[in-house]
Amino acid sequence: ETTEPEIVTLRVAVPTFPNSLDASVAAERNAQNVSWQLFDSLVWANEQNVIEPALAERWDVSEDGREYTFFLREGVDFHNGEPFNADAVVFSWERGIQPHIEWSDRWARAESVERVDEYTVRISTAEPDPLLLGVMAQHWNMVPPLYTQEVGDDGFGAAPVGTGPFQFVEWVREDRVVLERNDSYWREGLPLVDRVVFRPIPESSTRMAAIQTGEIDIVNRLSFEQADALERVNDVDVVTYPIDRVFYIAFNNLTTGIDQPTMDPRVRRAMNYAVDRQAIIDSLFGGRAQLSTGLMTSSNLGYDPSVEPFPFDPDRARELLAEAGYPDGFEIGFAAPAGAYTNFEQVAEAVQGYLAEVGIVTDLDIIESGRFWDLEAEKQLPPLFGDSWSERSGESLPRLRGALGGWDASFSAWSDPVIDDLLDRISVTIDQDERAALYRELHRYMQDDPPFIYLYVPETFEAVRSNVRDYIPRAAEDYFLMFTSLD
Amino acid sequence: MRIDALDRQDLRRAPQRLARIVLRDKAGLFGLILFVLIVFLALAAPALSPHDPLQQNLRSSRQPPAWHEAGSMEHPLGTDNLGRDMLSRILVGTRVSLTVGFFGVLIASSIGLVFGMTAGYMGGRTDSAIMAVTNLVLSVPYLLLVVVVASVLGRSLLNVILIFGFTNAPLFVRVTRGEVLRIRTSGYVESAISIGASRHHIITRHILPNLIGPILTVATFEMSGMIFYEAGLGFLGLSVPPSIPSWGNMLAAGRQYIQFSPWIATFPGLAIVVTSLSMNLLGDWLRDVLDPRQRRSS
Amino acid sequence: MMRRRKTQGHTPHPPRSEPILSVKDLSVRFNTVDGVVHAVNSISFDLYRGETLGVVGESGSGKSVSMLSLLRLIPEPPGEITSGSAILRSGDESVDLISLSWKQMNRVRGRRVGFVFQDPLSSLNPLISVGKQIREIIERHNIARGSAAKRRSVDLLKQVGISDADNRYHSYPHEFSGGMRQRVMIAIAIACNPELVIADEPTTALDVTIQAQIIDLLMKLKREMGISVIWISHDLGVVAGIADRVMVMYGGTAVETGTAETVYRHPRHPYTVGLLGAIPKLHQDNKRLVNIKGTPPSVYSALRQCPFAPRCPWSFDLCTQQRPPLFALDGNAVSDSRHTSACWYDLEHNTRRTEGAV
Amino acid sequence: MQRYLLSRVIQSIMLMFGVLILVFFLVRLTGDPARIMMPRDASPADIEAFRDAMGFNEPLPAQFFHFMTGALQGDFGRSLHYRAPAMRIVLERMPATIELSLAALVFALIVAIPLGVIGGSRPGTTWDTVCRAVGLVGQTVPNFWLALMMISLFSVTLGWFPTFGRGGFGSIVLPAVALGLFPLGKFTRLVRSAVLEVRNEDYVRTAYSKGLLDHRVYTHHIFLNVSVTLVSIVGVQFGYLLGGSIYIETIFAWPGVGRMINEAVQARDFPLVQALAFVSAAFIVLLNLLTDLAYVLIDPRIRYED
Amino acid sequence: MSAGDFVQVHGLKQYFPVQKGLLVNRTVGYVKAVDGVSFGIPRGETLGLVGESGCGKSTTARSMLRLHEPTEGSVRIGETDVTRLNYRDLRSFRSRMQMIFQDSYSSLNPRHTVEYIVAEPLLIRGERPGANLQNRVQEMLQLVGMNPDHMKRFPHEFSGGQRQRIGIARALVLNPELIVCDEPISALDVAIQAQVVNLLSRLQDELGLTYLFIAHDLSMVRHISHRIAVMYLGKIMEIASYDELFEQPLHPYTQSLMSAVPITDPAIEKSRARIILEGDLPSPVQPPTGCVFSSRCPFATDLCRNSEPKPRDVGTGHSVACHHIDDRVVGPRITASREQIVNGLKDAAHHGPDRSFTYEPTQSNSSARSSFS
Ligand SMILES: Nc1ncnc2c1ncn2[C@@H]1O[C@H](COP(=O)(O)OP(=O)(O)OP(=O)(O)O)[C@@H](O)[C@H]1O
Ligand SMILES: Nc1ncnc2c1ncn2[C@@H]1O[C@H](COP(=O)(O)OP(=O)(O)OP(=O)(O)O)[C@@H](O)[C@H]1O
Ligand SMILES: [Mg+2]
Ligand SMILES: [Mg+2]
Repeated sequence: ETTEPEIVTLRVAVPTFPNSLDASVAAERNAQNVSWQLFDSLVWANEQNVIEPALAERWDVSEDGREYTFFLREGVDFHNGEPFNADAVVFSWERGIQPHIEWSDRWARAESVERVDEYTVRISTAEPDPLLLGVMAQHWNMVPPLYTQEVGDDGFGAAPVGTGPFQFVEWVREDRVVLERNDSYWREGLPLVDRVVFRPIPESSTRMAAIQTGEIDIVNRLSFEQADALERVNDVDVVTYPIDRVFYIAFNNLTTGIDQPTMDPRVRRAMNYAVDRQAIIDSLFGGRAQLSTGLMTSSNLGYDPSVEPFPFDPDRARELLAEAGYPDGFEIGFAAPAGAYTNFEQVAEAVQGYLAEVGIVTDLDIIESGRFWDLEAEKQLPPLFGDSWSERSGESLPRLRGALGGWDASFSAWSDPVIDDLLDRISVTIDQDERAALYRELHRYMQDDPPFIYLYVPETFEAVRSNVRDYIPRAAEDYFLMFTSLD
Repeated sequence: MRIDALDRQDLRRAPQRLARIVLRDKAGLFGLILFVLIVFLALAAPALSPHDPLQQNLRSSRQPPAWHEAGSMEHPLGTDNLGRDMLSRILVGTRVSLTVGFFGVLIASSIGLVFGMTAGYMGGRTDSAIMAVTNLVLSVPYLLLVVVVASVLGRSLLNVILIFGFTNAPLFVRVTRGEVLRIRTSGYVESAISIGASRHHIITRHILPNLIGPILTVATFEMSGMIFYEAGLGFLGLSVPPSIPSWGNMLAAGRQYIQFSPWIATFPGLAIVVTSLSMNLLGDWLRDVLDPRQRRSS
Repeated sequence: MMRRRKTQGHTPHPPRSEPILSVKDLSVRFNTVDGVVHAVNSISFDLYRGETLGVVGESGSGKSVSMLSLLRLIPEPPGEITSGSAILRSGDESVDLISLSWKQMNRVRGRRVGFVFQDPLSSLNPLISVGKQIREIIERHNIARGSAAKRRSVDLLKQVGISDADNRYHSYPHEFSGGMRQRVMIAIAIACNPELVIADEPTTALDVTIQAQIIDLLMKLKREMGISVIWISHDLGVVAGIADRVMVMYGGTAVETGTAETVYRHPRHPYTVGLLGAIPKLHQDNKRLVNIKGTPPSVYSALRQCPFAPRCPWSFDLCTQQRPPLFALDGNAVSDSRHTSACWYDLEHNTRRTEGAV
Repeated sequence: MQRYLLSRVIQSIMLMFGVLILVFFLVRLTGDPARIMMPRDASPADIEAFRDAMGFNEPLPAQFFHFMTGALQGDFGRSLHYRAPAMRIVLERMPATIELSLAALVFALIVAIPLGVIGGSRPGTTWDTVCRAVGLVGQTVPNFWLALMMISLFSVTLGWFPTFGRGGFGSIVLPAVALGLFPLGKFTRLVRSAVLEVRNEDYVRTAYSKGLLDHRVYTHHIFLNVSVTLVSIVGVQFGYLLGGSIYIETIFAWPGVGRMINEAVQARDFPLVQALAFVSAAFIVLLNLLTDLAYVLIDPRIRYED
Repeated sequence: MSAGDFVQVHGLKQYFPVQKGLLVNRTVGYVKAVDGVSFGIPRGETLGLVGESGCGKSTTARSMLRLHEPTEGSVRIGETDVTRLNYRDLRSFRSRMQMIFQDSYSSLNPRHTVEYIVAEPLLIRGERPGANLQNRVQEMLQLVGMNPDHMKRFPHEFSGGQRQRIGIARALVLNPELIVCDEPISALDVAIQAQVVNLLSRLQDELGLTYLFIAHDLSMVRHISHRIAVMYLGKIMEIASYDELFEQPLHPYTQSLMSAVPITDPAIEKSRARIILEGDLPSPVQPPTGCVFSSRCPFATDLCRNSEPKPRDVGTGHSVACHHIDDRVVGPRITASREQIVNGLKDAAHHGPDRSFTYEPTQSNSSARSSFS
């Protein structure tokens, strides 16, 4: 009975190389997935995006919605033995808002964080912020003040210490990150494996091969064809779910699109009718994506299921074009970023093909993504450009603001006073139902006067070895491995 | 061996000799035929293509080639992930590849010729300066250079041509300079000086014609290299825009299907291999035929 | 240094026992892309102990190929020995070089037959010190090993007249002048006390003053060591000075053989006559040189006629119909060896031959 | 000889200086890094602040001066993406790339030398045909395509080698083979043609005339001289290997600098690209220097004076 | 050299700098390839220039024709001082002085046809291509004994002797007065050498050409030259008319050269006296002090090693640069050796082939031929 228990190791492939293991500095989703295994925030969003207590056992919100009082869990220690308390929260926030921290704007949603007593903190915002708790859950990783100060930001990013289910063991840059079970984790009985090893594998074909050979237990970001093929492989299970990302072809009415036919809503509706999006989904994504009806995903607050997606109806498109005064179509510029999203160049090509069938000739320019976003921010892209937007906060407000905020938003090329007005109202309304109603109104408006050609909400494909249990990724492609076990 | 012994082998008429060299080197002949065929395919691509290479049909995407059970003669080499006809795309891709190779080499060799001749003929400080820059460019890893430049310029056919043209120029500078130095001290240039030839005459009548052989040989190899590297740029998403059916793009797009729809990556891969093979063989052969030094000892 | 070359000329020839090398009917060809090169067309000759055989002829006449092929030093392919035998005798044992296996041949080369080549720069490996190149052959044939081999190499360098041999042992060929390089080649050739040294135009690449040094050295060594020498040259003057017997080659055949005195004084083949006439004499005026018109024959066709016929003023029908055999010549006062000429025309008597071949 | 080497060292240092200048300007051409490094919804003011902080707002000469003074102390600034000193990141990953490149080089040489020697010594035979074919195939098959094929065959189907990563001998086999294929082709052709040439040299005939055995002629006379040619190209090929590692390291998830190159360029991580270019150029220059040294060692004819 | 000579070379020097340096090259010395050479050639005559390889023969030729810029000295051809011509005048003056090169392979551009090669000098002079030009080329080819039908062929399709003829035709097409022949026959076989030498003599007779004929083979030089200059390490050791030189070789170097030239007679070759020089030609960068030949001269004294002998005229245009030819101590030894060598050659003259054939079939022979067929 006293034999040494075998060390259970979970091996996870990540498609990019973490730049830092500090969740506040980790540049993108995959790096964050690695680092968040080490941390906790005050609150936690569960699989249904419901906010649950984490390092805070409970909290109160003031009447005006601008002040939160968190009551912290007692007896929690950081991995290095430092105690977790109000000072740690204040320290973490003060560090988080410094401009050199990648996600400082997320920390800065709070105007102040004050220690009330050892296990109580008060957090206030300038305006009522309906998204605050969600943001906290996703970005506020609690760090130990003494250790963090001692090793500095670089040192912390290289060897982080948190309160999370796993603790840091080693990071061989570009090769592996090794984490170990935190035996005194406050969530009783978790985590379920002894060790987690993250291996960066940038090439999806290689990730696919690695799961087949059993060198890896969990891989993500596969193409649907790869998922298809893996479904036929014993010992490998495919995991698929819609992600929180909307793809669209945007119009421009600020700069390059001025005086173009696309200023006319009928033309824009026509273009939505002209594209056989289901065919695109079927052929490029194996049918595994949802038609989008707006800039909201079905899991977002205020999503109106009664809004039907535009059907594929080229005749109707031609009619509308004729009505708008373009019976023979027109020519217009079109751009898409290169290599940024799965199959997106091909989607753009497909859209180009469909538009051509109703007479709209586009000059498709696939631009290297860095440059594409430069141009997008400078609003210098052609009047038609393809892009996507992901939002993890569970609501579509930031995405809507970002993509439709006119001159104020870096990646917007569209301005519509009706939309602006609705968005302004949503962003100060704390009451969920009221907000939902406003979202629905916006949703319908954007169907009549579409600022985009709506494309799809893709599913993502991941695969796990068959002996992996309870690997539950979320719509934002994030996951917590503390629940995951190996048979 | 003294000169006369060598001569006798050369006494036969040149055309026959040329024919013999062509026939002797079976591989070279094969390369030549292949190359002519490829050029023909490139020129005739629009006429030969059964379909519009850009015509997509998402409903019939990833059809296997005709000899497959599920394939049809409609698409002899199958279709790609957007249902475009592979055969037509490969054919048109030939054009793209040869365009990239041809104009890339044209630019590179023009630059190389101008600077290499200047360096070789002027000597002294001009030579040192040109060679310093050449060596500088050559000491940065080629692909790093290409990747940086490609991402600066963005994707377009012209840009790919320019990138290959400029990044390959140093090689031509070196070759040209070396040849000019050799030719400049050759007996026939001295002989030309002794009959009162002007510099201009020497350059146009003696140096340039004798440069053609080595440059052409290098050009053939470089052209094959460019076709090869275009595929590499395609892999990194830095080649011509995806709407242009280049082999690199096709190969890059097909790589995720390599296990289940292998033809999408295999055919462009084969096209690259066959084309660069033909050019390599041709290059070997040209080196034999065009290099008078080789001719003497062959 | 005022010197007289001694003993080479009028000393009596060594007793005519058996030749140490007899070549019979040797033919060599090269199968090239341009066609078959008939480089050597059934030549035969004998070489006696201690004798120097001079082989002369113009470029491409097959001098090198015939001698190199004896030890299979021509590239094969394209080269191919199509017929012939070459018996190398020493004491009682005799071997046919042509039928030796590659392995047996390797034991003959360097050990029993040494070589000196024309261009000493290209014939020495530029990357290996001259000492090592000498030592290599000594160790290969188990003459000596280790430091003994080195000592012997240094001695050899001294023997061929290289001063400061101890240090020069470590030099590389490019650090030597042409004459010194040729001395190194000679050291290699004699390193294993061979019976025979084949010198393929050893002085052609050298200046006259250096040529004189090298000839002097080789002949001295030959005398001291009792080596037989085959000396290939296109310079009739050089051969005149050193050869006991001479073989004149043209178009891959031996057109005339005999003692040096006979061949130079009583040439009986039109080619030899022309050749001697084409050389300006240092010791007498000859205002016009003999002009052998035309160019040497194509080597691509098999020999069915006299190779010299197209250029020969005496040629007649038979010359172009049938290859002349070697005719024995008589009536030469000086000759104590056979004088032969491969010509259908008897120059001496101004008559045509139809028979009388050897 | 010392004078010759000294002058080569000085030349190399000057070359590296030139590389620094080249690298600085080349990377400046790639556009504005501020935008791409900032969050998508960052305001223009934020971007401006970022530019200020990174020194991108200074006049170009000032930027250049800072760059050079830093670079000369090995400081290329902090990587924007990795948020760590760029030089440190590059140097950390360099050993993996060098390991892979060397393995590829060794693989290429181990196959190419015997093959080239056999092919070159028996022109026209089946061996020669094999040799020529290998030479051509090596130079025409895109290495990333081969890499993917090899993974699917040797790792997935046969399970002989790990699919990715660095660790143990097994893990380097596939990447080294894929990366080494191109130089393998080059070397094979080179060795073959060099052997073809050298075996007709007079000194080889001399070697045979001494009665030396074939293997000694080949090892001591032919190969020694072939190696002079080979040495000259090995250095050049190393530059290619660094480039080829962009693909191979990406596919095999090899933790070296190769796969970082593409990322760094796309992310416009200026300091990182500069450090990468500098380090790899330094490597190539160093290798060329070593090549020259090898020349001097092998070939006594090198004129040290000029 | 006399004032009436058509070609007058005076004090010609050609130094090539030897450079060294880490970054910037500095000149650390000079190759004194030609070091103060003077001679004259009367119109229509041939001066033979002999010497060992590397002694500066080609360099003399090149500097004379200003294919190198001479370091010092003057070269007069007719009335013109070639060293003072500017670039333009020099180019047009080149038609009067031509060169025939040693290596007929590399001196003819492999990419040009024979027609172009021969016509090129005319084209450069500004003549238009056309029938006239073609005729002239044909004429030239016939003059040098080549088949004009071969005009469209390339150099590599000819034998060495034929290529040398092409080179001669190219040199002659401009009607030059002086032709410098830099070892035009060294690479050829004896039979072919005779063809070319006969051709050159014929052309001299027909066209009144003046030759500077370079060779390292004394016997060939003797055959073609009126006067002979012997060169050693950049300097002229001895100049004399050909019979004078062969009767009275005064300079020890000339003597050794003569004794080293092989003679196609076994009786002479095997018995005659000779001087075998020790060692090699010294480096022209650091020539021996005093007399340049002193390091190899069997008669050298301290005087030779310390002071340089000036050329001295010993009458009838015979000039020698040697301290000792008529002094009392060494002089007799030199004379003795000279006599041995000259007599050794003369001895042989008695032998001669037993019968000299006119290298032509006899009358009876040609009739025999017809009867035979
Ligand atoms: N490797 C070879 N391949 C083809 N032909 C060859 C080869 N070696 C020699 N020959 C030919 O064989 C013939 C005889 O050549 P060989 O070298 O014996 O002449 P040689 O009398 O020695 O002339 P040289 O005076 O130039 O040395 C020539 O026609 C030559 O072209
Ligand atoms: N361009 C040059 N630069 C430096 N040195 C030179 C140059 N040309 C000739 N020399 C040197 O000048 C000396 C004389 O050379 P030159 O060619 O005149 O000799 P040569 O008598 O013609 O010899 P050969 O008989 O070999 O043709 C040699 O030592 C040579 O190395
Ligand atoms: Mg020979
Ligand atoms: Mg010369």
